[in-house]
Amino acid sequence: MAVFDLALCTLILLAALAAVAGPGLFRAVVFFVVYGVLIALAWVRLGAPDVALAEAAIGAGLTGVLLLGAVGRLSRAGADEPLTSRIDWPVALAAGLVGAMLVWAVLSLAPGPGLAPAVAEILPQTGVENPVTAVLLNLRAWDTLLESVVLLAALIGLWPLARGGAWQAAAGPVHHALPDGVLAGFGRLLPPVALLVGVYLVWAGAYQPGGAFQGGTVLAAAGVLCVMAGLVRAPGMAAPLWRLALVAGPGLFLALGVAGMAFGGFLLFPTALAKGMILAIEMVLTLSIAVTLALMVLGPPEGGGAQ
Amino acid sequence: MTVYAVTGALLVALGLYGLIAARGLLRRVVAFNVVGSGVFLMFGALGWYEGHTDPVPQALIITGIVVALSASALAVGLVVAHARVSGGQVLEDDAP
Amino acid sequence: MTLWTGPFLPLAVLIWPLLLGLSVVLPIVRPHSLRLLLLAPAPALWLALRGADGASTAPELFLGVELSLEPASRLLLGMVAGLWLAAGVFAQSMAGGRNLEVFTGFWCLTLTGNLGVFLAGDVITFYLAFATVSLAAWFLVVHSRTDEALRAGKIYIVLAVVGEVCLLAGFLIGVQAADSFLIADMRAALAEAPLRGLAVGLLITGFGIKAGMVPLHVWLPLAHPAAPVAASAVLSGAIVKAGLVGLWLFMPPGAFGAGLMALGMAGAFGAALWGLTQVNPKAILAYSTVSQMGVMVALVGSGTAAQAVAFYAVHHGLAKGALFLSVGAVAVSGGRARLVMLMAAGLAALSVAGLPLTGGGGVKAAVKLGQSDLLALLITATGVTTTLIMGWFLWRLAQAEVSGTHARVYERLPVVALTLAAVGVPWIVWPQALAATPDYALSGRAIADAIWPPVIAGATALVALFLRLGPDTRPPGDLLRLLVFSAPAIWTQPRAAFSLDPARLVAFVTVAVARLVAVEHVLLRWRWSGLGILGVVVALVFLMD
Amino acid sequence: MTPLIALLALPLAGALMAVAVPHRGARIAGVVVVASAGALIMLVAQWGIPHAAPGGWGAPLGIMLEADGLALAFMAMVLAVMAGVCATAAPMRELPTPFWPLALLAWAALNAIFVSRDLFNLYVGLELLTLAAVALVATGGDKALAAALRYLIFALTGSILYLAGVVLVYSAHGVLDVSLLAATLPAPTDRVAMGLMTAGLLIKTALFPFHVWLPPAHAAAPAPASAMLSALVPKASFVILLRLWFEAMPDAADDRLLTALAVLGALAVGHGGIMALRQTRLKQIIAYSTVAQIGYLFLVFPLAGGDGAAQPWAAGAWTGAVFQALSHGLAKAAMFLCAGLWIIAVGSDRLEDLRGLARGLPMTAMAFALAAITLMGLPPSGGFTAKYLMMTTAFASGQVVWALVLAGGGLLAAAYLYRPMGALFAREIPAFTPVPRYLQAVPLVLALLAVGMGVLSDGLYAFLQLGRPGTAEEGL
Amino acid sequence: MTALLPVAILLSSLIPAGVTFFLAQDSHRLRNTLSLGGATVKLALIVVMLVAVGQGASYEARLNLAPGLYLLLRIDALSLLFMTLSAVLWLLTTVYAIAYFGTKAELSRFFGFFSLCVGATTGLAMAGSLITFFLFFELLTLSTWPLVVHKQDAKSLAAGRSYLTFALPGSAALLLAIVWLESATGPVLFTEPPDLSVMPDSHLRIIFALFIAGLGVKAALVPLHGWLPGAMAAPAPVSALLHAVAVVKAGAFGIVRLVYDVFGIASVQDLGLGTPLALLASVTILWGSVRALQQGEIKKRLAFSTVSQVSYIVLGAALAGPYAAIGGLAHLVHQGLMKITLFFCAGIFDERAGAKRIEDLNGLGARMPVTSVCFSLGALGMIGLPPMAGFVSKVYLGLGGLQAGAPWVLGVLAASTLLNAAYFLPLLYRLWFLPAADAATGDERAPLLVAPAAITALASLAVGVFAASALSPLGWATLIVTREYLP
Repeated sequence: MAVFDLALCTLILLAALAAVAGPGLFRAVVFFVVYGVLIALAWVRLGAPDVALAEAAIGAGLTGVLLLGAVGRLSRAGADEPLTSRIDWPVALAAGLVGAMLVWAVLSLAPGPGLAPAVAEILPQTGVENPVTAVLLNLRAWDTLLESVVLLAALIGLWPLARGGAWQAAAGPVHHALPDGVLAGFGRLLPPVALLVGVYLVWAGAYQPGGAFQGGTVLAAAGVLCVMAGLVRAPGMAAPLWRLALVAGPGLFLALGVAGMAFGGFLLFPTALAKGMILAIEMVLTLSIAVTLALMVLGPPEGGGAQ
Repeated sequence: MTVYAVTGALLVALGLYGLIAARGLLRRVVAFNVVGSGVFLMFGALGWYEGHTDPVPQALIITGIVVALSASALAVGLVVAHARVSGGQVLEDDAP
Repeated sequence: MTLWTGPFLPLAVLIWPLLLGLSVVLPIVRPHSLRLLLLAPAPALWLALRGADGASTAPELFLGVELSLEPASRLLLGMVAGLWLAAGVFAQSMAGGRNLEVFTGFWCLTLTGNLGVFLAGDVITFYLAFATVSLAAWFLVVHSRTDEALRAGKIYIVLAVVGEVCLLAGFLIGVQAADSFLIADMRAALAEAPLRGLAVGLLITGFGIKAGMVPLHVWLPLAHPAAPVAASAVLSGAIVKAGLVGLWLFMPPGAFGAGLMALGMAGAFGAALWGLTQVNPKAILAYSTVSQMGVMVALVGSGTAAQAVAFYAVHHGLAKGALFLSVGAVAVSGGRARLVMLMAAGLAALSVAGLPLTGGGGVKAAVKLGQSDLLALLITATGVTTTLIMGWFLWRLAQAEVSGTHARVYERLPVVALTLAAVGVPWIVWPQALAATPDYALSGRAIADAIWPPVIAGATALVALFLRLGPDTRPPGDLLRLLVFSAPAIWTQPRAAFSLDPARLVAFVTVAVARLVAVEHVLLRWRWSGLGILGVVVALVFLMD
Repeated sequence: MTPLIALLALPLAGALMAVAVPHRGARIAGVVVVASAGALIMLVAQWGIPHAAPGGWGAPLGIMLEADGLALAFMAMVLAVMAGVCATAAPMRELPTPFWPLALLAWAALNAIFVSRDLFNLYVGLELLTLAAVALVATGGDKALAAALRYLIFALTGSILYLAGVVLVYSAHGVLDVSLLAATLPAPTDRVAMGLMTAGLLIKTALFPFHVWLPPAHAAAPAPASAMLSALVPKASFVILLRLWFEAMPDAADDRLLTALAVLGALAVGHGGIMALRQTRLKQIIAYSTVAQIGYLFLVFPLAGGDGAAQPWAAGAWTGAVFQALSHGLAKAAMFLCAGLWIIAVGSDRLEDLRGLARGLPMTAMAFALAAITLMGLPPSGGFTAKYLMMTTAFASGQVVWALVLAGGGLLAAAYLYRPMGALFAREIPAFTPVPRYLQAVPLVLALLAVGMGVLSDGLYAFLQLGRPGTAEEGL
Repeated sequence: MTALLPVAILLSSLIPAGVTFFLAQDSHRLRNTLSLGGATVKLALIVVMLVAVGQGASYEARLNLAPGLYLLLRIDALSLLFMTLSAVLWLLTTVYAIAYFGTKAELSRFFGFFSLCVGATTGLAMAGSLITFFLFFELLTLSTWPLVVHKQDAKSLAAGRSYLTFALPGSAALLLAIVWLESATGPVLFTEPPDLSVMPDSHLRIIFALFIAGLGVKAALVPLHGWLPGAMAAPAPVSALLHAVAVVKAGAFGIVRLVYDVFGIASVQDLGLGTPLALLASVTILWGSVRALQQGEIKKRLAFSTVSQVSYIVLGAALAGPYAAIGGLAHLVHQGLMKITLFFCAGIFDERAGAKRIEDLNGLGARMPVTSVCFSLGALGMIGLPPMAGFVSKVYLGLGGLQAGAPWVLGVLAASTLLNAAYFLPLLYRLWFLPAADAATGDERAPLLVAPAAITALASLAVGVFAASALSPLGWATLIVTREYLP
């Protein structure tokens, strides 16, 4: 296996190099997606399927779409990347030094079980069987709540960027796909499937790899595809229902967390009710995440105020 | 699994190089993501012990990935909007 | 709060003229202000005649006022009061002039100071009185506001202020040594004080200026003639005595005696001779004053008893007052009255020259008693120069223009009264003033001694007339020419301010660090900032040990 | 515990509601302000160190929240500033609607950071804060885009460096909790971890030479946003630095490193001050002033840290630095709000356009003057107390040079603040749009608070000692 | 009660200040009532305390800020000396200012800061610890600035800038000195001299120098005096207060405190600091006078005269002997009375006759006799003529110099007197003797302007004439010195 690991690592590094320093922005982004997939593979190899899923869906997939979209928009705006072919040696040296220190640190750390045994010990009380989900949604639920809000913050951060300040217009560029094109067909086919996969991922997350973020990502991908295919119009940011969808997840999370005060503490899920509460949160959160991610990928309205 | 941890460290270095040396704003976003995933890889690989990875780092990494995505989304939005306004992909005053 | 203890009269002597002087601000008083001059010296005269019963103190006034009347001071107090009264009478002739209320006010103020000098028992009161008489007298000098008077006034005030400052410094040394403000304590302590030499120098300078001691007399021949006649009389007769009294009150016994004698004699002869170059009778009289004061300074230097010196001063004050007033009286008299006035002036002049049987002859004989032969001879010899200058004065007086023909009684009366007093008073007060009897002055030897100087002087004058040798005429001022009185440049030319200017410093720094903007521009480039970040990471790691 | 959770949940809930009903943003914020104030008063009244363990797990599995004196004081300062910001922003029609959720999110992030004891949780909080702050800058419109981008690049770099450090810490110690970390044995990799985290936080705190993002960003944002950005945002990362160096790993501190931090601080004081002197726009001046004022904070490291931590004077320096952070926050918010009102009044923040404005808006002019007094460190303001405490320690510990930096910095502050003051009080009668008096009163109240901190510093000092790290309890 | 009175006195200025700021520009009556009321109340309170302190009582109020940092108001005889001066002169200056400004604009601001300024001065006087002193010192700095720039013309603004560029570095130096000292000795109370033996002598010397630099700016010691002549661009009431009570006096008062209550006479002598300080004061005395001679503007001449005169106080403190101390302290009051008279009069000349330069004074004596007499009295006092107040100080300073074994002080005093005469007598000469210019106008039909000047002029005469009285400033200074500084 060591050979596989080494090869994978080499490939990862090469892909990263191409993404970071390779010529051509488009190519770099493509290499970045490849890199993401390879990293996801590494996570599988490291026995972390939850992370692998997240990396594949979010790190490689969604980020890749985001970047690709940006490449397109940038080239449409005529904003090409300035050419830099030479290696910046001083920076390379400094980065190398930092890297060397990290490598030294990594090598001088003795591996240990960390908190895994402790988590395993209290797993039964968390209401879920997947330790990662247990950490995410129970042990460190406060992190996760904040994280879902971070996502929201990023989306709200896009609003002021709307062209002409029309932040309530439909998200993203105006798409004009052919009704009978490949994309359209794909678009018609995908949503039901994606919905299924997404919901499953969330459901499964409780006892095996998967979870709200991964599930939400899948749903979002489907939604974005539909919009790009021109099948549905991108939602306007101002539409009350959509906004409600955005905040429903974090809102419920917070509400249940505060409700936990009744059981003795903030974000406290009593063992008996934990599974139900977590699942409820995950379901609603998935919806919110999906909407958030979809709007994020579509980007701020570029219609210039045309509603 | 130290090799993954070292790879993570190298990715950080590589990403940092790109983040700093690149002038193109989108490239910096890409590099930032490389640094991020490098850090995560380090984190995960260091938590690997006897065939399993510590679930705590796993959870944290997932959180980190989402946070990185959020940041990237905002960054991309800003880069695109900036390009639309200024017609370029570099910051003023930001010669190498 | 204790207002005063002891007799009230000495305080009243000072307060009374002060109040009179201040009263001129009242509109009711103003038109009649000149009349006040007659009232002002009355208490002083009364005190001098009656004598004081012990000291008066006003502990809360000023730094604790103490007034006492020594015998020598009492002599002078009486003379001064009388002279001021006589001059006040004469001053009535100024009625109708300008600024009379100001004149009156400062007249009274000057009088207060002049009297205070003789009454003061403590240094601070003395200084207050001395400063008052010095500075208030300035208004008398410049009363006419002519250019001449103003110029004289300028020189007067400069020297007066310098004198004040020197005195204060000298006094402070004494007070500190004595740890007491009383004059008697101070004089005793000064003899032992570590800064004795400095103090003596300062005091001689301060008093010397006032007393017209050579070479500090330069203001006197300018100022005395410039004042109105009545004021000239008190300036020359009374006010200069303030310096004299200071010398004997404060100088430790024997200090700088030879020097004082030398300076005094230089003035006695030199001033009299220089006076021969003058044409203005008042200027001639002023030089005569310098000369006479020289004699008195020399006497103080020789260690003569204060009373003897005071005795001499009494005569000089009265006679000089008469002479100055006569200048005014002669100018407005015609015919027989003019002749009377000239005769009175002549009598006073002869008395000053020391003719036997006159008051002047008497006092001269009296002060020579007990002196060393040399000093006695010199004093006698001053008779020569004095006679010469008196003669010259009379000559000039007789030739003075006549500006009016109807001298009023208050112009003539003081001249006559003062002349008679000059001739007679020394004989009257002699028994009380001096230990020796007046008989001595009437002895043949004394008369012989007194007679030869006028004879020599007369002979000299005749020879000079015969040879048609006349003295060159010069403007008054002698030594003053040697001093540069042009205003120093600093008076008018501003120089660069000697001061730190942080604003300039800040501006300099701002310019100097304008380069920081360049730093800012470098840092604005992400690459450099990024390099910095990485550098800091590395540095931080390596700094941790 | 309940009020503590309320302090965290209220702005969060408010932000969510503001997203749901954007046009009610101001009203929601108002409710949050009032409710938070109540919760805060309850907490302060308890005069203790309330804890909370979300989920009931506690460290190391869960996250510990702890509101010690430091955290509560900062939360109170944030509340005051936010109240001011909300009051000023509410009537501003031209403010983009996303302002309200973003402001509330930033507030939530700040509170979360102040009470968190978990290094990773701090990271999430920092990211939330960063994204909200960058977005707030971006609400300044097209002209603010470049500034926002620059800010984002710096901030993300800082975050990722910090995260790398956290990773190393966890890998070496297996815990993320600050208190637990202090109890573990030091690991050799700690220096790398601390180096990375510190560097990342320095960037976020905008310490020289990583400050270049700050002035353009703060100047470009709308004034209420600038007030938050300048007064509050850098404080969060500074608090984390305090937690790291004084609580998590006090022993890792090496004198040279601490000195290096203070040297950067001193350079910031000088550079920021002189740059502020050269600006022509008010907001730029205030923003550069923030750069300079942040420099003071870093003098705390050699004064209260390292070998000196056990000395009797360390408490003074530490408290002094906190005083500085708090009073600067209040004063700086007052200044930016003044600038905002003046922009409403005359449509510009160029100094020459502000000439004579003191006549028209006297209360704001007074607020600005009072805030300036605090920044200059003149008594009896909070800035003075801060300066005094730090200076005393500098002399007591023989580090005179830092005292000179404090003194010189005050002078520089006077120099650069004199220019706007001089312009305001110029004898000209400007044409201006009237501003309601209650709006003018807002910055005045903030500035008075900054000054009042100095007058009433006794209680605050004692309060800050609640849970203060270190052994020495008594100041000099 | 003992804590209440100091606070009440402080509030008697601060409350009118606070309220005045918010008054409408045209509510003249209310504003005047406030200012005058505050001043009167303060004066009344001070009289109450004068009696009590004369009998040995003391008052104290304290506010804690942080460990080792607290505000302490404490009233002792020295405080009262300064406070009485400031209270009396504040009342007079307020009357004068009301008459001076009439119904001009921006008066609420002016009187607000005016009251604040006096409040600061009072606080300074009452300060019982170094930090408290610093607090009010700064408050004074800041509240004075708006007064200096009140006219808001280019000249005033430049003066204001110059004032701050001197004052703020001075404050910084002062703060450094205070903190440095206190870092070693703990909080310094004026009642308990700190134990200086814990610091090396070299440090103490540096600290002392820093103190002098900080206080010297306010006291306008050469070469830190550059701001003062410019500050006369302020309106006349401000100049009056600035030169007589508030700012320069604060510096001088601080130096007195420094020498007597912080370092203590013995330490100052042991460290060899007295003589350099005395020399510095002497240089200032002479240089100020020389510069005054060169000025053609009345107020500038007066300003440089202040530079010179205030250093008498410093000189008194530096010589560190009983006589010198008495002289210096007495001069604190004397100079205040005389200089405020001069500035009042200069203001009247300016306001009523447009006389700004010394040539403009020609012949004014006839048209404005009362003002001119007051001016003359003030000027003669400055020269140090008996029986004016200035003379009394000079005598004691001279004696103090001799007592301290520094006879050269006599020379300084002598030279200063001569220079004073040289720049004041010409003014009097012009007033009384030179004919007025043809187009000259001017009258003094403004009783509220003239009355304060007359009162202070008479007061400066009276404190000299009745110097030996126990109630005079000299008597009070003697009490202070014998009670507190003599072993």
